[in-house]
Amino acid sequence: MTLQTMLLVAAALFSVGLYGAISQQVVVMVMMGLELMLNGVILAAAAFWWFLSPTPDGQVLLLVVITAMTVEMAMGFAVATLLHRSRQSDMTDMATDLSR
Amino acid sequence: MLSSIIFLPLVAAALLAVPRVPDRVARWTWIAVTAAEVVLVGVLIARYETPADGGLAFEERARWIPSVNSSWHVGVDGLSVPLLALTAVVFCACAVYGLREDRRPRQHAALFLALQATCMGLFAAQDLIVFFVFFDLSIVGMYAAIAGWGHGRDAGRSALQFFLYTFLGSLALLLGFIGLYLAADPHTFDIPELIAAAPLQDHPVAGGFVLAALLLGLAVKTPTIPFHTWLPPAHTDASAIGSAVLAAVLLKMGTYGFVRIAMPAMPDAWRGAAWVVLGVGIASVLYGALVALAQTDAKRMIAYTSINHMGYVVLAVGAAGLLGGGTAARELAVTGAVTQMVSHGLITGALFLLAGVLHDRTGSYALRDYGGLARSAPVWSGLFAVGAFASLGIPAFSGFIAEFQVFAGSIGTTAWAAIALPGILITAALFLRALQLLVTGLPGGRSIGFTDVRAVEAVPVTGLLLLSLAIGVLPWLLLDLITPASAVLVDLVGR
Amino acid sequence: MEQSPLMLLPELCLLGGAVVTLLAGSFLPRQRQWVARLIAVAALLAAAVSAALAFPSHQDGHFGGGGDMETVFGAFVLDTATGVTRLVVVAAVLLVIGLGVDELAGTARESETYTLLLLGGLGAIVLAATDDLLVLAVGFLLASIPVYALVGMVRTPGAAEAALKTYLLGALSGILLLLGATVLSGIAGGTAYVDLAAGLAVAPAAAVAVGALAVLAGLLFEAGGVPLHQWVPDATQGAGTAAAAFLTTVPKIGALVAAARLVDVLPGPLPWPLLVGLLAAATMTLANLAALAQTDARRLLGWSTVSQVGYLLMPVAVVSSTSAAVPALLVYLAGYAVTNLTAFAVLAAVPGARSLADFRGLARQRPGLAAALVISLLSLVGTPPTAVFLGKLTVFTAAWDGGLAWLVVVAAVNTVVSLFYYLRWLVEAFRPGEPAPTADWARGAALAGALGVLAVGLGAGLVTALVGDGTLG
Amino acid sequence: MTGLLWACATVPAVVGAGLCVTGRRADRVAPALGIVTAGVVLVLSIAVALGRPVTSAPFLPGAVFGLAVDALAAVVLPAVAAVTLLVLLFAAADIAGARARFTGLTLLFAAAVVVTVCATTLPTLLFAWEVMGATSYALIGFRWQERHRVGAGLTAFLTTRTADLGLYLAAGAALAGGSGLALTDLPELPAPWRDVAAAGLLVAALGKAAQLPFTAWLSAAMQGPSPVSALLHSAAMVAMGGYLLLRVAPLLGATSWAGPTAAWVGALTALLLGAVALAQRDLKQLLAASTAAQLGFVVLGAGVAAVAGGTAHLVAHAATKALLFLAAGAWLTALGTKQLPALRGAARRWPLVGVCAGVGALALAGVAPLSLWATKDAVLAGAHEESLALYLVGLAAAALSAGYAGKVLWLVWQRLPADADAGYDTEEEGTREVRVLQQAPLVVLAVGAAVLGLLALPPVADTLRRALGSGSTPTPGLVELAVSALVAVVVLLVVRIRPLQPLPGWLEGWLGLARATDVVVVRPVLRTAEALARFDDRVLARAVTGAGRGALRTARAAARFDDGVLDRAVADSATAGVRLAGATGRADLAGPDAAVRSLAAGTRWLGGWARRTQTGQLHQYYVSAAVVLAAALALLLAVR
Amino acid sequence: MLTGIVFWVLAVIAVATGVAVFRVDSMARATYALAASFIAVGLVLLLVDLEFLGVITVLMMTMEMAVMGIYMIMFMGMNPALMPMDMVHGKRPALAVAIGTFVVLAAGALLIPWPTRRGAPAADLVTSLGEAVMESKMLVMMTVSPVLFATIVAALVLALPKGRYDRLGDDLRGTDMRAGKAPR
Repeated sequence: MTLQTMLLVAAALFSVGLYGAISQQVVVMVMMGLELMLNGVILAAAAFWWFLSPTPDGQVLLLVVITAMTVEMAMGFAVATLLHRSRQSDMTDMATDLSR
Repeated sequence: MLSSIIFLPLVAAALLAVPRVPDRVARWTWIAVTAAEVVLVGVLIARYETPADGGLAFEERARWIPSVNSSWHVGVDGLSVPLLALTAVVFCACAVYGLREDRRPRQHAALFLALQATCMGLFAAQDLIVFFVFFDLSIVGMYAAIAGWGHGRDAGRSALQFFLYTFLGSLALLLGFIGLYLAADPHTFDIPELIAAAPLQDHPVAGGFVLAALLLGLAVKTPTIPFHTWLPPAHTDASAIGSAVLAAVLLKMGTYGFVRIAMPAMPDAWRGAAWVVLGVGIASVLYGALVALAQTDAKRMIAYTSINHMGYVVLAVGAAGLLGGGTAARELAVTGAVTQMVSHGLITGALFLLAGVLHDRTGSYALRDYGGLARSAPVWSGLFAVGAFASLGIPAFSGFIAEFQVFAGSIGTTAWAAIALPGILITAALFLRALQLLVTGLPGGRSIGFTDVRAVEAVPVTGLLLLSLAIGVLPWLLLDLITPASAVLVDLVGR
Repeated sequence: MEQSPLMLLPELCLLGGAVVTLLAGSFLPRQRQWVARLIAVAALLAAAVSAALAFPSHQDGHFGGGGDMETVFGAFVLDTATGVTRLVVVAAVLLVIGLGVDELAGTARESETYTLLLLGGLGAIVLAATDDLLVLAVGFLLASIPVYALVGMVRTPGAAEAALKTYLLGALSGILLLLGATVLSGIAGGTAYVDLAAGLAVAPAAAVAVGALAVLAGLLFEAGGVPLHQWVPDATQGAGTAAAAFLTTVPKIGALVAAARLVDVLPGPLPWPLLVGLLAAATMTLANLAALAQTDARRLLGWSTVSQVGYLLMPVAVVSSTSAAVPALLVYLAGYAVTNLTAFAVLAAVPGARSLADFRGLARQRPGLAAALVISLLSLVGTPPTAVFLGKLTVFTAAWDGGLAWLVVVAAVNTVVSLFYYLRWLVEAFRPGEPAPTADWARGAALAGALGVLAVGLGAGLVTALVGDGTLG
Repeated sequence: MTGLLWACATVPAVVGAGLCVTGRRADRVAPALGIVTAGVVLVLSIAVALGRPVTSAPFLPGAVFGLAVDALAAVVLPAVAAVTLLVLLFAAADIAGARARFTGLTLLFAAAVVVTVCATTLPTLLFAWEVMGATSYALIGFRWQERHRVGAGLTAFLTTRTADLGLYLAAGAALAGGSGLALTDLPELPAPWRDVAAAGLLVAALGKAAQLPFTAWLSAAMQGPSPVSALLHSAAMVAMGGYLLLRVAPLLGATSWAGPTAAWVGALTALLLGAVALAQRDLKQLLAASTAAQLGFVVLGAGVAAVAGGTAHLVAHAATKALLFLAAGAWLTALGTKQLPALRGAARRWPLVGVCAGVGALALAGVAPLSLWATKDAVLAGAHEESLALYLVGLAAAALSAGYAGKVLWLVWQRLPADADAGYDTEEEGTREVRVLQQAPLVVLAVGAAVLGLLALPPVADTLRRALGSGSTPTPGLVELAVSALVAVVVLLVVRIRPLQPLPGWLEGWLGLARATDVVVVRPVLRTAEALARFDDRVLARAVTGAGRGALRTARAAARFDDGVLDRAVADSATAGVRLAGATGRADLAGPDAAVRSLAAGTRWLGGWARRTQTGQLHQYYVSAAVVLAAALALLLAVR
Repeated sequence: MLTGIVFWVLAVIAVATGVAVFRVDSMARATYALAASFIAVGLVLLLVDLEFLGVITVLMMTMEMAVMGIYMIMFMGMNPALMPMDMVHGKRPALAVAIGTFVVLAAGALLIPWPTRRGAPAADLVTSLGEAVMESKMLVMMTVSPVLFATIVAALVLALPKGRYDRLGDDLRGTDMRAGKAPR
């Protein structure tokens, strides 16, 4: 277990999440992709903390990341609900009235 | 004194714009304010004494944006006083002519008063930002004048083209100003300080770019070829007053910028670019004249002659940057350039007002629609003939004084300037041709039943032409103002 | 380092105001929510007063101010930039409320709207004032979450879509920002900018590039710059007028100042000025072109906002190479805020108008409103003597001074392009047409805003003195 | 005395301008006012000719408005004033309508001539010079109802103005050389500038004097009323060309080439235009060609520095030619024609007119002892001194003048044919009467034409030469005088005995000069002007549009590229290429007419490209963000 | 050694389940897979002595996935077991971007010469975290509180179709609007 390997895994998680965020149509699935990306960020943050600078700052950062994840997901659910109610759809593709 | 001259029309414009005063009151207020401006400028000239060693008279300075060393700095010298006077006179003439404007007269008066304030401000500005503010505001005002009171089918489009083109020019100018500001140490937008410092004197590349930006901006406004294409449609579609103001005053902003900013503040770069300027001037003279010769529309023709006439100015200021000739010749060229600005303002203003009469009566500017106007409208014909001859540079009118000085000075500096000489000839040809088509022969086409000029039309035109005559016969009245300033300018360029 | 919470009095006013407004709103009948509005306005006024009192007496144009910079809790800088941001944000929120009264009064969620406006403003101030990556990340959330809600507030399908896009782009940007913060703090050994400045200089450049770019991307979302700008026109079009006015103004103030602070500490060998300059150029160009053919006034203003962000990124690009950059940024921000809000106030004053053609007859019917429109649009173009002209002047100067003369040329050309669509709107307003009903409060806000635009432009000396006297001279 | 000089210039100017402005309302008083003014001018001019004042007023920086009466001016000024007065007298009876305008313009013209004669600086000279041109335009086109007359004025004005450009050039050269703008300083100019100045003045003078190759305008100018021709094309305007050369003869002499050039141009003009005159069938055309030819002698005189002779010839010719033009005018008014065949025997209808015209013709022919005989020989003596060829050409030209003078003389004094009336009224309705007021000036002029030769004969000639400072110039010997008188008489008799065969058409058509000018100058200029105007409308004015279109093409390509990155790169760029070509083709096909539309379309397209990035598809936003950020990263790492 | 093996196992699990999120054919399974991925990462955190944060991660994510499941069933009326899962678009660009991102990030991870470790972890990590939160990084937590407040307000505003006036009447007196009794 080295910094490089941990970062590699984090990068993999991040990229998989990005793939999901881009390829998925359902809002909730896009959110899952985003969560997976954050997962990777958490792992990377842990790796940096442990291998580079094990200061309390790094721990607070992790805390912030987790908070952000929670908050963003809460908003995500709210927005998805709003979309569902107003457009009877949960697909990002269906909501393209506003363009150009 | 100067500030009140600048702000009087602005205040009057605001007073006319906000409350709903009756149209009659608005019209006469307009005339009264412009007349007051003429009086004020007259007093200014009467009290003007050529300041010692290139200084300014009636200088006023107030804090404005101290953090960028920009201040409300106004003042006049021999280069700006004639243009201030021209502005006052032309706007006064337009106010009288505007008595007949019946489309939203109140707003019309307010707009032109505001426009007058911007022109006055520009010619008095001694700070680049103040200069730029007025430069841009004049564009906005003129845009409104063309779009709102133009009479062409495409007035909106012409106005937009005018706005876009000149706005692009103004931005180029702004870039140049910023360049000057940054180059000066300490940074400043103050024109006299910049002139004293002459920044970029030792930076040929940077100086070249900054001057290029200035030249572009001023060339669009002047306009010189190939940046002139906004001018003909703007004139064709503007009202008579709009055209008169545009040609008589607004075009001068470009050439005034040369002598006020570009030449004295960047002498080194100016000398480097002098050949280019000279070439553009020659090309404008010949090109403008030739294209004007081919026009079939009276107003477009006059518009193109503006390109030709402003080309003389460009030619002269270009020649002033060539150190080859003697100082006397270059001074004469610069004096001629400033004289030409005034002269062109008076004469072309009159011609555009006269062209406005054509449109007012019949709605057509086409030369071939007329003929024999000398019979149906003898006064109009006489005025137009005088205007045409004045414009083609016949002696006893200001145009001759200007052109003689421009050519004698320029050729005295470089023989290449003689290439532009045929410009005089072609201008003569085109004006005589127009005269022949419009005035002579038997009345036909739209000439039949053509009502001759009314007093409100004849008085301003006559006034402008009489001033041109006065300058033509007693040129020293004007030249005594200009000559010391042009000597200073040539001195500065020669640094 | 001081720890006195009193130093954060303006922020506390906003937070407290938000809480009290919400609480009050919960107990107020629908038609008496104006009490909540009054509370919010009182909180804003209190914040304004305290911000003005706390305005730093010594002028420091450049971030860092030579080491004597005042910070609270080690992460909240009390310098001129913060002071100006506070004032501008508070004033902007006040104007938003003013222009939104007609639209919001008596709606079901009026008091919540005020709460969210206050919170969003607070977020913008935190973003702008902080010099710590962690606070930056949290501030990002605080600035963006109210925006999602404000966009979706009107519950139309369009609003829902706009909220969705705003949210999804915001979430991605938040993740990027967190990723960047992780990388930067990891390699620099701390999250405070002082640590970054020290640590990044010796850190591997590639890591610095990835980290800083990610943080910057997050801020670009908040500001509405390429490549994360797409939500701005959608949200502007879909949201209510007051919300649109808010989201095109307030978050940008915070994000751009934050971006400037960040770019200021990024180490030298990487071409940050070039990159930010390119992004600025791309932002303004894309937005101006996209705005050309818009017929919907809101969407047009949305794109216009993006283009203005392009200009605003210019001083950010040169923040570390010239002391003129920060004052320029602040001047532009102040001018832009009042101008943009004035334009939105005109929109709000003609509630029925959506397309540009709907503004026909405005000049005839409401000359004052038309004048406000003229002033605001000409100001957006950058015509003197208006507020944005002053901004453009200083920004162009700063960018040139910082070595990005090409960017100045690009910006100038863009300004000309922008003239097309602004003028199109103006022309419509001056054509004869059917009179449309207008709203009184918004009209008042528009007139006040127009006066503000002129005041900022003409009172340039005062404004520039506020943002840093002498730093440009 | 200086006041008188100023008055001499300003009185006619003010009165003339006043009459012009007042217009028809002053028609009644105009002739009398004009005559009085001209009389005043004559008195004043004699006074200043005696007093020789020198004066100046501030004008331009570095150049005053200088007037002075020197010996040369003292001779020419009264002559011009006198002719003006006589012409106005004649016109009072001759000109029917718009008398105020006519009188006013004439007085203005006279004022300009006075200033020209007295000018001491280049700006002053040019000032008056151009006013002469302008008033001549107005006078030639006096009957503006007929467009061809105005057109003739235009031709005259433009041709002379073309030559006038030389004065601008000379002024520039004077400044460049640093001598100042005074005429007397010009010979001191340093080398290249002295030549430029000389060339400029030479061209200007040749243009006004209707010398080759500028002669054609004089033919056109015959469209003007006869009094105008009498004044402008004999005594004043055309003569001023010769006068200028006489005045700047020192400058011509200071260069190695200018004098000979002037001399040869003068001699050749005298010769060729003499032949042209001989070929004319129109009396006024004949007189016009003769004018150019006679001015050729003046120019020749100036070229060979025979200033005294030139001056004398100038003055004598003024009287003679004014006389003939007025006579032609009297017949034209009375008979309605100026065609020579129709004028057969005209002299017999009004004997006084006939006698006067006869004196004029004989003088023109160079018959001794009439004026032109002696003055011409004074010039030819100078030419002989210069070169024999020049002299012989001059002598041949003199023979030709005797030829055409004889042609007129014999024709008008033939018996009145029975069907004379058939030839009348070709130009206008004749009045069939010649008034006293028309005849009186003829008598005065005839006397002048007879006796002014004294100026070139001792003892007056010596005085004149001394006064003009050219005392050393050769005087004609008795042989020369006799030879020329003999040639004149012989030619007169030859013409009497063997009337001329019709001469080649190119001679009658003034050497085809007008056509040549038209083909070589006017049409190309007009073509160029039209081409440039088209260029301006179609190319320059649309450059903005074009730039927009170009940008849009780039943008479209960029847009395609953008899509291509997202999806099928290759296929789409191929499509893009095809569409690009199509768009280009369409744009070109649409051509200039569609330019305005294409500006709008170009704007739309550009905007369309930008908006195409705004697909509304969130995943594409994500992708584009990722792509841009990757590019940014690459940039950061690459440009270090 | 043991740590290494555990790490690798967890890493493979985390990534594999992460991939599975988008490969499984129902949304419910995707949820489980995501939760598994998070748990694996949370366990990795334990490996680097971050017990507190690791546990928090595991707990939070488990809860969140539960919320997500409930959300899908209750609010959106989906049957998680039966939901078909082929809602993708533009797979290829997505794949390209994802692979590109991975290559860039992985290359960075492997090739960048990371600096050496500075300092050592505090003896009591939780205490040091608490001290940091309450002292040097106090502003972070101070800001988090308005964030949470804003989130609550914002989420409720968006998610609830009816405000209090819809439920309680315009004067908030609880008048039942549907009963037709208009408030006075």
